[in-house]
Amino acid sequence: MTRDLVVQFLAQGAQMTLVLLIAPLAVGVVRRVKARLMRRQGPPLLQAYLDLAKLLRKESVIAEGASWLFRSAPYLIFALTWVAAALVPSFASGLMFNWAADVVALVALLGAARALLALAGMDVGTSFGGIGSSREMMIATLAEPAMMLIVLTLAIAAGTTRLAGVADFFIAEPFAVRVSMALSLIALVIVALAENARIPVDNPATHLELTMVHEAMVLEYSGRHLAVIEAAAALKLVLYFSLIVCLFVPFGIAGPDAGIPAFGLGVLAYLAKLLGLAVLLPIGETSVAKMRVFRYPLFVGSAFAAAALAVFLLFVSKGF
Amino acid sequence: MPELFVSGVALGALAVAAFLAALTRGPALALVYPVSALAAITLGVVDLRVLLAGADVAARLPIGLPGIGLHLRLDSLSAFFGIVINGGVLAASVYGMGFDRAKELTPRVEPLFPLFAAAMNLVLIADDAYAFLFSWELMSLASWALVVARHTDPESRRAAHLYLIMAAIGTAALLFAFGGLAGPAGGYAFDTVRAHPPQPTVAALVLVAALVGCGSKGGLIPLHAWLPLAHPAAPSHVSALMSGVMTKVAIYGFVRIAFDLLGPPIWWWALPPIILGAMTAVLGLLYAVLDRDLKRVLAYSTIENVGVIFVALGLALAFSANGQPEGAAVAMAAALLHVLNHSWFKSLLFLGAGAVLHATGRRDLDGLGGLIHRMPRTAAFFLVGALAISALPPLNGFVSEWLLFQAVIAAPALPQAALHFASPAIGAMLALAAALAAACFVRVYGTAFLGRPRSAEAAGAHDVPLAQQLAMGGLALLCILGGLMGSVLAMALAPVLDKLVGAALPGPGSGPTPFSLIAFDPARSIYDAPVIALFVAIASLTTLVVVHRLSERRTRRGPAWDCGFPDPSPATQYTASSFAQPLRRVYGAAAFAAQETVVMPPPGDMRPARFSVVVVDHLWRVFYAAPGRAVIGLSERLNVLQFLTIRRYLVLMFVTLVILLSIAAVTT
Amino acid sequence: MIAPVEAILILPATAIPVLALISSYRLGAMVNIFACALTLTAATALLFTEHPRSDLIIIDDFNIFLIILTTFVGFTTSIFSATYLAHEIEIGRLTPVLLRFYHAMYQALMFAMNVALIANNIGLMWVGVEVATLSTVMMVGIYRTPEAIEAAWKYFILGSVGIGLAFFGTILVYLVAQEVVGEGLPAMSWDLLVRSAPMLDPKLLSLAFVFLLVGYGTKVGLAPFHAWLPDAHAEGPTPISAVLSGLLLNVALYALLRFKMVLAGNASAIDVGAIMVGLGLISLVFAAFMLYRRRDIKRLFAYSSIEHMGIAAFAFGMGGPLANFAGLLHMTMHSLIKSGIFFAVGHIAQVKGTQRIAAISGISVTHPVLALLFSLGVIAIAGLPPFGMFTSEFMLVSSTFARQPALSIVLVAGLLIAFGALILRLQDIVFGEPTGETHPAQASYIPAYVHLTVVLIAGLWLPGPVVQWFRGVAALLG
Amino acid sequence: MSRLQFDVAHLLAGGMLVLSFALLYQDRIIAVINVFALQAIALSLSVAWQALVQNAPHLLVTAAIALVVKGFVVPFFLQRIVRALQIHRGIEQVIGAGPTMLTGLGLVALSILLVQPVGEVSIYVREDLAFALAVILLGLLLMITRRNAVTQVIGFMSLENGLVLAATGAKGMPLVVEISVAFSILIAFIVFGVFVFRMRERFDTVDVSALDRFRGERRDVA
Repeated sequence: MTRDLVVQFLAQGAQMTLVLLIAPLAVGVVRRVKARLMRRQGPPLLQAYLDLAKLLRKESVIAEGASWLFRSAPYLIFALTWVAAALVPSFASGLMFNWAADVVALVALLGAARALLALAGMDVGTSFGGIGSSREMMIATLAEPAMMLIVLTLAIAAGTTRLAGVADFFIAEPFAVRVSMALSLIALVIVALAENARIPVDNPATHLELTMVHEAMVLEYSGRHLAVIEAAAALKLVLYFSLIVCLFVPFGIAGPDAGIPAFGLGVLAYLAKLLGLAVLLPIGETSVAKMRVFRYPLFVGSAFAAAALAVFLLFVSKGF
Repeated sequence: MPELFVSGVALGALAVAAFLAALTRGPALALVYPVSALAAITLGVVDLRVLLAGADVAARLPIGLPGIGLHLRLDSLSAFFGIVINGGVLAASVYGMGFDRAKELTPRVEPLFPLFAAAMNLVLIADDAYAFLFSWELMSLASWALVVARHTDPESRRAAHLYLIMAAIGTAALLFAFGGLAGPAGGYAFDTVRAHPPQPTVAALVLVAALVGCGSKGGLIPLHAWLPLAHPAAPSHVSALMSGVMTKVAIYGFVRIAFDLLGPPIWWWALPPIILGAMTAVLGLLYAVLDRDLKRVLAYSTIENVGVIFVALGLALAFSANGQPEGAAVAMAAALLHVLNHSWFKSLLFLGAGAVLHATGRRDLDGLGGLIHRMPRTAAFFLVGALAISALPPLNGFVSEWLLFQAVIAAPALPQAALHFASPAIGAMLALAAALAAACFVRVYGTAFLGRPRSAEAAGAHDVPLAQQLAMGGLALLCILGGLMGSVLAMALAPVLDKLVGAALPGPGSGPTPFSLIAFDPARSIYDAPVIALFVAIASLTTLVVVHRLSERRTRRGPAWDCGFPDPSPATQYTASSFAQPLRRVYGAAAFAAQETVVMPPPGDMRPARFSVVVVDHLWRVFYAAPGRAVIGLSERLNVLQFLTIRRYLVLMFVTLVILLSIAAVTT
Repeated sequence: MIAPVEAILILPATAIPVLALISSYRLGAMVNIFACALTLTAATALLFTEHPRSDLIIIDDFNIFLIILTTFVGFTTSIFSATYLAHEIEIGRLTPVLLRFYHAMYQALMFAMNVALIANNIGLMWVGVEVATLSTVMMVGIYRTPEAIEAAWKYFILGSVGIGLAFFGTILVYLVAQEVVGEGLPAMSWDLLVRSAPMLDPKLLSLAFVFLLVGYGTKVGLAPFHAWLPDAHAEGPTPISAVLSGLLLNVALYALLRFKMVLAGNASAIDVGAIMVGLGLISLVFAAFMLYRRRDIKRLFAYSSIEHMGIAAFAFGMGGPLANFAGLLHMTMHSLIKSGIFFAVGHIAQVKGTQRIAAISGISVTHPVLALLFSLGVIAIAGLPPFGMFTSEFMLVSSTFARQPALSIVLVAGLLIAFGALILRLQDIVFGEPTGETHPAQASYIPAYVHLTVVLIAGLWLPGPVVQWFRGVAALLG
Repeated sequence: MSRLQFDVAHLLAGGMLVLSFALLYQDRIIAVINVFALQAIALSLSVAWQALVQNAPHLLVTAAIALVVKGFVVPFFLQRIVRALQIHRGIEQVIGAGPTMLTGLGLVALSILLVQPVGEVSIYVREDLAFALAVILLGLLLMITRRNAVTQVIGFMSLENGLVLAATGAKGMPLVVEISVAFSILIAFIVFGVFVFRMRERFDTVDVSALDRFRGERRDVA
């Protein structure tokens, strides 16, 4: 029994470290593909790692008015996001962690991280922090109902809210394109774009005061704190990628007690799918321009509508 | 029988304290708080014993209604609510001990505080309609007198007047409910009512009456408008009691009538609480997000939490009507846990607001700021309260929110089409409410405690005396423990759940770790607070250690980035209303017909531009202003009858005589 | 040794000439209190003696508690009026000569009410109510101000027309009864009337009740005939308002209920309950709305009396043991609380030197004890616990909802509107910054506090014998 | 009572009813007072006749009172008041004579309808009762359709005449004399009130509506 426990613990540890390591790589790939699409050379793939290393070595400049909340927030945000990312089954489902929380808790963990980031943003006492926090919270109020309906769709279809349970259900099911699942996929993609401050909702690369949301909150951070925040943002992106992969494209995920080779295959399949998404995202971003702030309700509202439609379709018959 | 005797003695102690305080003046008034704290502890211990022992304790006193007497019963439901109430009373009393003996003790507040606490406890152990309504109305009376303690301010007088009228309307509705239950013969004792439940039509009337009665005291839309006026007007530790604890007595009333006295539920009974609760949750928060007064924001958020609890109760009704006790157990556990959690973090937040008011003398958010540096402990406790009320994972708010979401997710399995389609709508509205709560409390905390002080009072603030910090600290600790030990609390609820819905939550044993909270069964949904909290702690510590080893440890303090404009005035910060501007743009137009108008001066004119926001409160206009005008208008028209001549009065008499004579002529 | 029954008549009767002759008003007040005290002891002695049946006098469950209540409130009001009038003399609104007349009339009122209560003969009761009205008309006009005269004149004219109609009703009852019971006194005595009720001619009996309802209804102050009550209360001296509101309305209602007992026996007579319910609701709702625009504090509580008499009429109209019990309890509580409130109002008017509500505010700052007394009084009259009025309204509203939900909605609407107005005025008077002149209050609050303690006890626990009386009468009332 | 006795009683009661109508018809104060005096005399005759028929001698006292007090003393005083206070001779009527008479007729019809023979009370007593009821209602009608205080007082006294007629009609009713005495005291008070307070001097018109200016809590004053 203890051997089995050790393997379990190792697998869970491997998943957590895997997710942490590939996060900057995913961001690198996204930036590179985006540059390529704009016919630019683009930064090297490992640029994200180099940025983190550079930031770690720099001294951290903190505003006078900042309190202990400002200094401790980055570590808490990173920890919350990392635990949330570890919850999502990447190469194997049913790992030790999946027994600790389900998707509702996952969404709540992300909510906690977001609230702490918004508070940290306001701690410094400048208008940029205010802009970022207020818009971030407004986007959250639009995204959470949609996320809730996506969870409801999956719960009705799979009968459970545990991510591993949903993944196992779809693996066992014969392959079939279901309209409700397609609609909730669209909804999840839109919510992911909104939550990760990607192009239609917020431009991650901009420092233009009036448009930035995520960047405005982290404007005052520098040095090692900024590094931790950047890592947390990258982790969040990977979390949403693996969430989409695990819920909608779960093929190749190994069972909880499968042997080492199955885990290896699982990792390969997971990396391939991640790469696919990391390429699709910049394609989507470059094809559309950033929206004005008060068009967000329409955009995220459409995600809500899609998820609602998915739920109603499921009411008609489980088969949809 | 000893339990009731002990709680009788404690209630007696409260009444005697009230009486003595009414007679004494000056510093002796401070004795009230230790006595009420002791009484609260004894009552709490008695309640805990009865809850865990699970055996009911009943007594019958010869006083009360002639022929029926005063029935008292402490069963597991009352015991649970007793713990909630006495916890709140204990915290408020400890906070009260911190008051400065010389200036702050007034004979208008101290004598009424123990009376208010005693009345609330009496409501719980009342076992017949007369005792229930007697103590219910006594509770409203005591809290009215407390709200009007600052009687020189016309605002609090108007709030107190509206509050007492709404309380009277609530009592009238409950009187209808108990009238329907007791029937024409007047069998007011609860056990006679349980013996023969009313037929369906009367039961429906009773349910609506109970919803109006308890909803008005709790703050359900549209009976809510008094709450944000009355609760802030009372002294802080009293508004903590009113918001955190009195609303729970209202919920106890509804649970006692709907689940205990009305007999087996019918499925459509669930619709009014669910629909009203969801609307209350969302609208309550939209009010909170737009309001700029700290204590009024907290009062509006009380309305939201009461709405959430009523949704949970509605779901419990729906599940038990369709014969699914485990679903009903999850929904009822969500409701009861949310009652417990809300009483903790709302009391904490109101005591925090009281501390801020005590330190700065200001309640408007736009006048505060930067208090985290000047009131570090209060800020820390307020932060715990704010995160807890926004239902964020490691804290207790999330435990009941999670259970509620599990119940909503299981709701589509209900057969009736109305409930079937209602569940996604309810789920969406609850998620919106959760997000709005987070936004609201980030706004409150950010504006009040973070950033730079926006007024001289805020700059000169200092932290509150130790006793008040102790009260807040205790509640904050409870919020954290409640979050981690959520499953233990759920297990403690088992006797109450068995009594109300016939089933309890699955035990923790069935999950991998002893502390995991399980909704239906481990395979379906699980939330293990300690494991998650442990891993978050480990992760943050390891990152802290790794980052500190790898990186430069030097930090430098520098001016915040100001885009090159050297003017560092605090006015540039985001105020409460600017933080609410995006939310007002998105939701305000629909809910309150909010319009922003900007009046630019003609070019070349140096006058400043004027920016104004018009927010129309439809609910106030329709449900409060209109009836008020109608009554005054009608009384104006009728007033003519006071100034008639004698001849015209004789005409009145003559006409009535002729009418009665013709009736007599016709009928016999 | 004279029997207690005769004592409660002889004592006030002898007091009238004695008081008329005493010149010093202080001595007069003492004698007045002493007379009332003796009458009270005589009344309580009634409890322990049984009474042979006689054509003219009857003592049964119904009037025994009313007699004790009347003499008790009469006694406490005499104590209050002693201190109240001392102040009135000081500020010159009354002269010692007038006080001799006042004390004589006071005892005349007591005598008349006792006659009306213990009369077994409906004619004798009519005379009792008539003399009571005449004496109060004199006292209402005692201040000689134009308003007082106008109020007295209106009270006199409306009262006389009312009493005239009541007399015609009494004649009709006699006419109907003498067919069955035989001519002379027996045809006018209650016990025989109730016993022979089923055999009476329903048509004439109903006609009689209509006239009696309009006649005595005027004295009770029910809505269409209420016009005299507000001005009589506001312009007369406060002890008289207390006695008027507390006792005279009860005596008139008692008379009406006696006749209702007769009607209840006769099945085919008109539905008396429906008419009383109708009149009760009209009075309740009308008075509730009128409370909002009142500017004079005594006129405010006069309308509150109309409202509460409306509730009592409604309760007796509903009938049934529970509603009747509530009605009787309501009558008793109302007279105790309302007279207590008028004691407080009297002191407030003296302390503030005015009766205009707009000019009175913040007495909780200047006179805390008086403010507490007034607040408890208003809380009691508004039907809030822990006072007795809450018990009666609890029983009434819940039983009405169980039998007629529609009626209970109107009842509760009236109660809530009145409640709103009362609390609004309470807050204006008691709270806020003290305005206007404030004189020191040299008056005894004991009578008012005694009333409130009795009501508080009734709110928590009703003694056994009282419950028996109320139950017995509730059964009789049908 | 034999048929003849009833007829005489009805004749006298009918006479009083006609006189009540006459009261409604008059538009001069002095005429109203005289007609009232006639009605009082008719009442005393009717009571005397009842005394004879029911051989109840005490009724004669009531008849004497009615004759002396209401027949002569009160009209005399009223005449003096009218002359002393120079009261405006015309009577201000609220609604015209025509409609008043019509309402009066309606009231008489109602009285008769109300006293329809149902139970076993004898027919003759009913008719006597119907007349008395009609006189009462007409008295009340007179009070409410006149603005002048004196006419109102006469209306009230005519109502009281109806009451005494009804009381004496009831065979063997005790206390009738005492009650009629009480009523005469009442009337004395009224006349006393009108005369002593010198209504005219204090209110410079006997028009009842003039009283309103002195009503407590005046609307325009407060």
